[in-house]
Amino acid sequence: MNDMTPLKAADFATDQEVRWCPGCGDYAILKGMQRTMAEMGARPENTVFVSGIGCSSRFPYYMETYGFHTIHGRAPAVATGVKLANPELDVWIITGDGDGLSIGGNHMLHLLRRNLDCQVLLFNNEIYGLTKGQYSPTSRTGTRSPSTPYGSVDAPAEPCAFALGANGRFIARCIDTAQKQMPGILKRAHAHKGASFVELYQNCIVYNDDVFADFTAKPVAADSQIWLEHGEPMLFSNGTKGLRLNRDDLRLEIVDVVDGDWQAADVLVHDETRKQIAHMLVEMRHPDMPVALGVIYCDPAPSFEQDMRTQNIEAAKGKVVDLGALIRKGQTWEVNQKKMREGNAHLAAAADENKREPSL
Amino acid sequence: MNDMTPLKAADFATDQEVRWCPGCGDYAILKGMQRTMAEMGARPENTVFVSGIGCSSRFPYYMETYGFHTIHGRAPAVATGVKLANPELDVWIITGDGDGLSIGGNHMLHLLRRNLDCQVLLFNNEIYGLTKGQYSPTSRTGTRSPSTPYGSVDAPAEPCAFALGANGRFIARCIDTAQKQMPGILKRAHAHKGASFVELYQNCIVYNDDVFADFTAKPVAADSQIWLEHGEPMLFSNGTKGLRLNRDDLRLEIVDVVDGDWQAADVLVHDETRKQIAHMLVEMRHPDMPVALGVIYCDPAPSFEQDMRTQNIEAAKGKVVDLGALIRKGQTWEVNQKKMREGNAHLAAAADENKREPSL
Amino acid sequence: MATQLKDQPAAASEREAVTVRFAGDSGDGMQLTGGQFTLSTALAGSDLATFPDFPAEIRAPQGTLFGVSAFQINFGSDAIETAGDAPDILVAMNPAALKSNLDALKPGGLIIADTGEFGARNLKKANYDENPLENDSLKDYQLVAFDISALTLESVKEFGLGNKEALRSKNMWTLGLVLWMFDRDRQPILDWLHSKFVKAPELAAANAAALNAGHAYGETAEIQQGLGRYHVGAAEVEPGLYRTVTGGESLSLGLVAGASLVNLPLFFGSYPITPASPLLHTLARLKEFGVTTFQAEDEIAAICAAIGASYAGQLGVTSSSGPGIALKGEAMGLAIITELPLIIVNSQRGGPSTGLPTKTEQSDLYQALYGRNGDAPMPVLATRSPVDCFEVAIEACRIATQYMTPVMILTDGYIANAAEPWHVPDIEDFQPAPVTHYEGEPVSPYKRDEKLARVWIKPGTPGLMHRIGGIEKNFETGNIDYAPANHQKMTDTRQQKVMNVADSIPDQAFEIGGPDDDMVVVGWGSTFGPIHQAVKAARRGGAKVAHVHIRHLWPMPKNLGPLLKGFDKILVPEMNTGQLKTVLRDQFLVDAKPLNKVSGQPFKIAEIKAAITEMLP
Amino acid sequence: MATQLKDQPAAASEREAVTVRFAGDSGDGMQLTGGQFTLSTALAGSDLATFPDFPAEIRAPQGTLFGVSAFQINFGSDAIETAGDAPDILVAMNPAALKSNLDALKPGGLIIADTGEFGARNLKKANYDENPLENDSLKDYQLVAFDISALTLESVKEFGLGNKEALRSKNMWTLGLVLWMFDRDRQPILDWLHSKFVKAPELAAANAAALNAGHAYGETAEIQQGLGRYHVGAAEVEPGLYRTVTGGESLSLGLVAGASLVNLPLFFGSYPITPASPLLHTLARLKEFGVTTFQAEDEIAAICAAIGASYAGQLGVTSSSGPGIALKGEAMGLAIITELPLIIVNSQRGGPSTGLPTKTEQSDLYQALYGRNGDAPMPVLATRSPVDCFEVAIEACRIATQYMTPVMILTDGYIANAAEPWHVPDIEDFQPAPVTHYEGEPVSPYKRDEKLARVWIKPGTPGLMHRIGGIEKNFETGNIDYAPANHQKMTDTRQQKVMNVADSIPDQAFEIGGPDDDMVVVGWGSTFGPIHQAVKAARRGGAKVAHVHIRHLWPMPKNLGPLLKGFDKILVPEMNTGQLKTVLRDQFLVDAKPLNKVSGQPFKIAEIKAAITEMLP
Ligand SMILES: Cc1ncc(C[n+]2csc(CCOP(=O)(O)OP(=O)(O)O)c2C)c(N)n1
Ligand SMILES: Cc1ncc(C[n+]2csc(CCOP(=O)(O)OP(=O)(O)O)c2C)c(N)n1
Ligand code: SF4
Ligand code: SF4
Ligand SMILES: [Mg+2]
Ligand SMILES: [Mg+2]
Repeated sequence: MNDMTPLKAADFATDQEVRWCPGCGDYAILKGMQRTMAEMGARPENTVFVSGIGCSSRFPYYMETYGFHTIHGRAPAVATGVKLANPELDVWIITGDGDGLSIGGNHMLHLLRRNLDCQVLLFNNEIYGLTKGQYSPTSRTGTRSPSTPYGSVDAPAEPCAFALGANGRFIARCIDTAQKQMPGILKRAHAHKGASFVELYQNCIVYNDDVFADFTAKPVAADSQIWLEHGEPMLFSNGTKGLRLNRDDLRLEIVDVVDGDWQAADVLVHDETRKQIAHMLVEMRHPDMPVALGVIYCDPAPSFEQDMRTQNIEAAKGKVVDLGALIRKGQTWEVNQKKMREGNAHLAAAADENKREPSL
Repeated sequence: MNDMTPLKAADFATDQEVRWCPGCGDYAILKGMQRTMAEMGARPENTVFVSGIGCSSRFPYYMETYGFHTIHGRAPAVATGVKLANPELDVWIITGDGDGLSIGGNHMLHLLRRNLDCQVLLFNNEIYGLTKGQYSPTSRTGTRSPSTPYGSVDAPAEPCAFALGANGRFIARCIDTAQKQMPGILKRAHAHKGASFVELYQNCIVYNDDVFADFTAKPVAADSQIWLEHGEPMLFSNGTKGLRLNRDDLRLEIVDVVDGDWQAADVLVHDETRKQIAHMLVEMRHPDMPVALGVIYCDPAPSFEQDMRTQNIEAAKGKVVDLGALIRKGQTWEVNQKKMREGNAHLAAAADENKREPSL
Repeated sequence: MATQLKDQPAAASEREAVTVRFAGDSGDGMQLTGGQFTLSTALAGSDLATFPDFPAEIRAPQGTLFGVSAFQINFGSDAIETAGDAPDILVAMNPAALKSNLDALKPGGLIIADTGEFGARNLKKANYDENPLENDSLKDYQLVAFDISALTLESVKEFGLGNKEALRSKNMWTLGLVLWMFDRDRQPILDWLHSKFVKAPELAAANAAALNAGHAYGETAEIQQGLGRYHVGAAEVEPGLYRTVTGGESLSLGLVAGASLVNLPLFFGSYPITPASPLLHTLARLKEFGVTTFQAEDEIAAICAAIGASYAGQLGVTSSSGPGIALKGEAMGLAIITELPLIIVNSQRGGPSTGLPTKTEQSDLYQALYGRNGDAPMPVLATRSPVDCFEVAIEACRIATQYMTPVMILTDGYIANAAEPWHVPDIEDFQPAPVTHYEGEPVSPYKRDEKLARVWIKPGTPGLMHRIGGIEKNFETGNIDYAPANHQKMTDTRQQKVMNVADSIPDQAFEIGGPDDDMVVVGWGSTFGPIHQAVKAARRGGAKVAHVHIRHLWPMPKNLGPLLKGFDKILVPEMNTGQLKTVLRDQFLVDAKPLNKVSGQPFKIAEIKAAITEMLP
Repeated sequence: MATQLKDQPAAASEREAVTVRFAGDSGDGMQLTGGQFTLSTALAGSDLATFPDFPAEIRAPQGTLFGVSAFQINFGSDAIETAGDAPDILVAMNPAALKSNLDALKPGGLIIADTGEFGARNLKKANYDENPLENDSLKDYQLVAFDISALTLESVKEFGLGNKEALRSKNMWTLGLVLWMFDRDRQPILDWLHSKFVKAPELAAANAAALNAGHAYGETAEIQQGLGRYHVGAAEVEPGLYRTVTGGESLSLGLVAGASLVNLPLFFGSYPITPASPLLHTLARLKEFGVTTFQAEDEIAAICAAIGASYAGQLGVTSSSGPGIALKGEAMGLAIITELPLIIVNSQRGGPSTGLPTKTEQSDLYQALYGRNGDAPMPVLATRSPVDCFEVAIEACRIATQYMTPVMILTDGYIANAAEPWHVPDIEDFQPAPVTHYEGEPVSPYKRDEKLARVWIKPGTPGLMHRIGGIEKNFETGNIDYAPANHQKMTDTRQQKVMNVADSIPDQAFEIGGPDDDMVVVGWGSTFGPIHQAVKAARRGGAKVAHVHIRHLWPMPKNLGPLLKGFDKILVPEMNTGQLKTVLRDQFLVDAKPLNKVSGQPFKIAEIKAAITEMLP
């Protein structure tokens, strides 16, 4: 592969037949990702896709990069090892609502908290696709599925609210079919140093078809989606509506925008660094409110692997790397001739570095 | 045991020697709990303490109730089974910052999301006590411990922020030594139908002594703790300071209160049902702000086991419980005489209830 | 059985047994077709066994090799115990189905193919350079190829369905044809169609029309050479009520029955995984039987919730497949040391790791017996067939509650999905063993009965408050105790308690043959069918070989050791690299020889027979 | 060795070996006292072995029975391989220490007790109705009791410490006395005190004063009957540099050395658990050796991160104890099927479940060999002693990288915490086996070398992008493949690859004895010492018994089968219910007899010797 030739989207496709159901939303995300890779000028050899198990987690097989299809829920943990071992790699985590938030919720929490520099793409189809349609932790209450024939009773998890609570510092949302916006969001996620969490609403045509149609279907899209841009007013419905901050109730509310005069309507300008706004945005519920999409929150902080690496280097500074000397450390003595140990020994300085008992 | 005699705190103590280090904060919490039990008139036989593993998780052995000391991180899962099997039981979960937020973070997330009616007490000593002092997910960045001799680099998790992100509907905080407030908070947690999450700052005198002293020590307590009461103004420093909501910045800020006239200082009245306020309260960081204590958030919703039970009852309604009939269901036929099956059979109605293939 | 079928089809002929394989695209509805043909076969009185074989993908792209879904049925007038070594008839709905199933077809076997699907695109997807229906490549088989697609479209024309929808009835058309070949009554299938499509009567009608058209095609059309009619006689069976049942259904019903016999509500905590999910799905619909199903956040939570439910007095059950069972190991230890009843069902699949989720294997026996930290003994039972699941589940409920112990049930993907006729038992024939939770005077929670089972005191009982947990407990008081002698005593007690289960189980019987034979074939689980048939066949050939099939894998029946020691030649066929073999050699110091197959496919009778012949020339 | 000590102390006497047990409250600093006495013993040239035995509680309430912490040392002029069956001398710092350790003391042994701690409160905490120092109850022992507390306070008076702080020096006072008894040089301890308390010189001085006072007490005070002086000679040893090392230290150093020999950075992912944590703690301080340590959120994350690091080209290591290893089973399968190098260290503890966290046991062998779903073979190595850990770790690094496979190391809590003298090796004596990540022309990621190890291509390498994962892969291409024949081939290949490791390991040797003996005792792990001593003793008594100790538990050395088959009598002592026994019987069909001890305590030499005598009367 010639480093000089810019790669096209197709160069990021593998020779493997794609094994999703025809019409699955995963195809669109794959396309969006391949395009993004090309547009970013990503280097395939430096890119690693790590996934768990689920329909979505088949993703790495279709990306002509390095890829690791691991086990259910554990992609964040494997990715942590990959990135700590080689911080130069671009690590993308592909997961589903079951993989990432059911069995894998804990690793997700700690990945976000630690702020490992990587991108997490959570394909949320509100269902377990691969195991044939059981409800998932993001399924709406009342979801009928093979495991909940009378409807689920538990309240769903909200992935972005969870990510914020876990101290995630980059939170974004997108829709499988939003090919226009997707590359921009993925590039932002990639550019963000630290853990970037992107929730992708993905249609499972077989087990949960059109579950997002109430806000993704063409006719309703404009009125029910708000695409956020840092520094831009929060407008939707083709600019005829906006969100205003109700400072007493501490919530966002819909206002009409007449003739594009959003200032007059007191429409809020999106500041992606404000966590309180982010809380409000992710908690907005359709149909009362539009669904917040785009980069909802971005407030960078030092990343885990960088701080680890820095500490490792600092700790090593000035120390002699001598294996022979290392094993000779501690309390040593010399036996000079066969048969009898020499009583006169010397005590090494670092005597009890490792003694663990707290009290003398 | 005579049901009529009111039980005293001492009646909730077992005959087991308490095995915590002398001076450990766990003693105070145990005392507070035994007092609370007595004050609430709790019935020992209907009370179950379920814990994971850790110093704190030894708690059940010291409560003269039912108790289950399970395995590391899994108390919420075990408790879910207990409560689903018998919703009449009062279930208390005892966990630590390692048990509940490190290995057990996922179960905690789902317990809170599902809203199982139980009380979760997270003993946060910001350290792994039982395994001799390694840093924990709540340890502050820079914590030196046997596993982080050069200081931890990762950002800590904030238990209450996590619980809010997980859709927890009752969030409270207390301090081991706050014996005055503790019974009240525990009673509120108990009264709340649904999952109640209580973070208890607990001093580990051996491995993390005084890590909370900056806001718990007597001399600084009044100025650095704010005890919240629903419907009451947010006052601290013996009423000379309060919190005002800065509606532009969307944050709480400290104001002086002169002569108790908090209205004049625009001090906010605590409304525990407001999630946005709860976000701000749990995100307040000492020493810039006081530490929020008491019931921070309480906004009840139907509880998991009740909804499950209701559904189970509804689903059973009108159905005949006949095991013989059940196994005869499906596609049956009769063989009338030995040796040869009868070709003339009948088809039961519920033929292919369980057929799984989506398309014909 | 199928392998005895010597003469190849010519005209309508009497057969002792026939194996048919329906193969098509995942979207072609082959499992459903197979299921209905199974029903029809059962109704006709033949004995039968089936083998559904479907891809891991939900809906692989149409026409691809990995998207092929197949359903095999073996039926006959003698007892049938396997789905047949090699099909006599292969129905191939597209090129990919032909390609991936041809190898299995018996030499000279019959192929029924839908030419309508053998277009260039589909041929390419199946990696065919030429149309195999049109060159010589199938000359060793009998080929009957015609445009089933077109015939189907024609037959449902009047219902005005879209092309795509109309083509969905292809499978019913084909089923109609096959029903004609075996002279079957269409009415039950027609009834079923109407009940299935009760909300879409036009679909019911279209499918019925397709079915009838396929049947009529056989009856009236100019039949090509080779498409004859067969008659397979009814099997000798006990009188009574019969139904077809899959292992998944049978195990679910067994758990419900078992819980009812011990008089406890059933708590089922599970996390979906192939091929274990059917249990969750079936039980979720049986709430009126006191069943609570809980889809947990992961396998660990699922088993822990089941343990919690058992602690609270219900019968906790959890279920998964290999990778999920691996996650439950730590919690099993907790159930062992706290001595709580619990049932763990492992529907095994191909491993290691994610492995081959939809393929069958018996490679989790090691894990079941040995896969925990510490000395952690646990009874292990295996199911041998779909029908057998029912009894095994009841037995597990009994052992778990009588001995206060977790019990593992090993089944597998093959058993879970395969169907066979079930002589529905009379529930009254099973011995109830109702549990009573202790409610008497205060006692130690570790007080034991003569079997060494501890008392079961459930929270909520006044005056009996106590604490249990995963740390070693004092033998007398149940308080934490690390003392050396106590740990030894508790370890021995836990061990002995599990061994005591052997007092309550039947002696190991011979399935065929007896102690005087020269050789014994020992199996467990779903290899029952092929072993049984292979041993029968070998005996017909004069070999003195017996068959022993173990249900109680731990503890083993008390007579098993002496029984096996009576044989010089012991063959242990397993769909793993030799796991039961390890146990037999360890326990009884017998020279058990492994016969291993780890391909994700059941044994063929011929494979086992060959191994018998080799050992017993 | 200790058991030969026949004559009881009277005056200063020559001893071949002596066992001393220091026992006191957790707060009394017994582990430290033992550690310093160990150092002093090593410096005096004796061979030695130690057994730290501490409670599960961090700091149990003072004076309680479960709060007793003990440290036993056995030292002598002959080779010492166990911490001694029964102490000759028991130092009891309080009633609880006396109560819980008296049983172990040799009949007629010496008790040194601090009367200052035998007040009513402490007696009650230890469940003594009367003061045992004052009634007849110790008449079968020699008792030397005086007020060590008071004497200590007196000795440190001048430093103006608080009472509580002053009493902390009791252990140094006692150590001083014991040093006197064995005629030891105090200087090394004094040096150590000064380096330890470099920031609190007054504490250093106080402790030094107490040490000297204890010594002087022996030297000058009116010694009660029985408190004599002993001389234990120096042991015969190879010349060279020595140090004391615990298993935890030795294993850490071995991992660092092993990674360096294969020329890879070491990635250590772990989650704290007793008794495995010392590895994490030690390695966390060795960053300059290219070590990255990662404290994960749980055991699953720890192994998965290690797998990720291996995938990225480093040497991934993870470590835990039984319950944590149970959680890693699923991920081990992933490492097996993706054929990545990985080392899993299990520091075993008492089980099942949480069990006895601070007690030792060998009960995770089943789990190591068999505890995974699917056919999932993995090399398993065992360490036999603290010193042995170093070599075993190096060997694990070699196997993991040469064969592209996870490797499990079994050690235990006893080995992890015990110390012994280590003849520090020359690192140059170890053969480097540097790894080269593949960087050539594009190849299948499953391309194998003659050993069957696949290529290791690390992300970041241009032109070699590929995908791996937990689903079965095609033998040639590495793409997903569910085909039956391929699965069989891959299963066989994984199996064969692991068996090939046996080509690279030494033949099994005899520790003592040889093929002509009448009986062999086969062990693994930390039972080495007692087995070795018991066999030696039995041989001295004329028994023709050999000792074989297995490091390579899987695959086993190729000659092991033939070797064992040469014996009619095979005894397998294990601190479990008979796990290696299962493997030997299965693999070699030999009548291996188990000798089991599951009390959380190491075997006594006498126990094994008795079993030998029974089998070889
Ligand atoms: C340990 C383990 N448990 C369970 C499974 C079965 N399983 C595979 S994927 C999946 C859930 C898939 O849901 P999701 O993550 O939402 O992905 P989707 O298929 O919807 O893209 C489950 C339960 C497994 N493979 N491994
Ligand atoms: C599966 C498993 N992993 C690890 C451990 C070891 N372990 C016991 S308690 C604990 C952490 C304790 O920390 P925390 O929950 O904060 O409780 P604390 O002791 O501080 O009260 C750990 C890591 C274990 N017992 N089981
Ligand atoms: S089951 Fe759903 S998510 Fe999975 S591939 Fe099919 S459409 Fe996509
Ligand atoms: S180690 Fe810390 S948390 Fe544990 S008992 Fe001691 S003081 Fe309490
Ligand atoms: Mg999903
Ligand atoms: Mg803690």
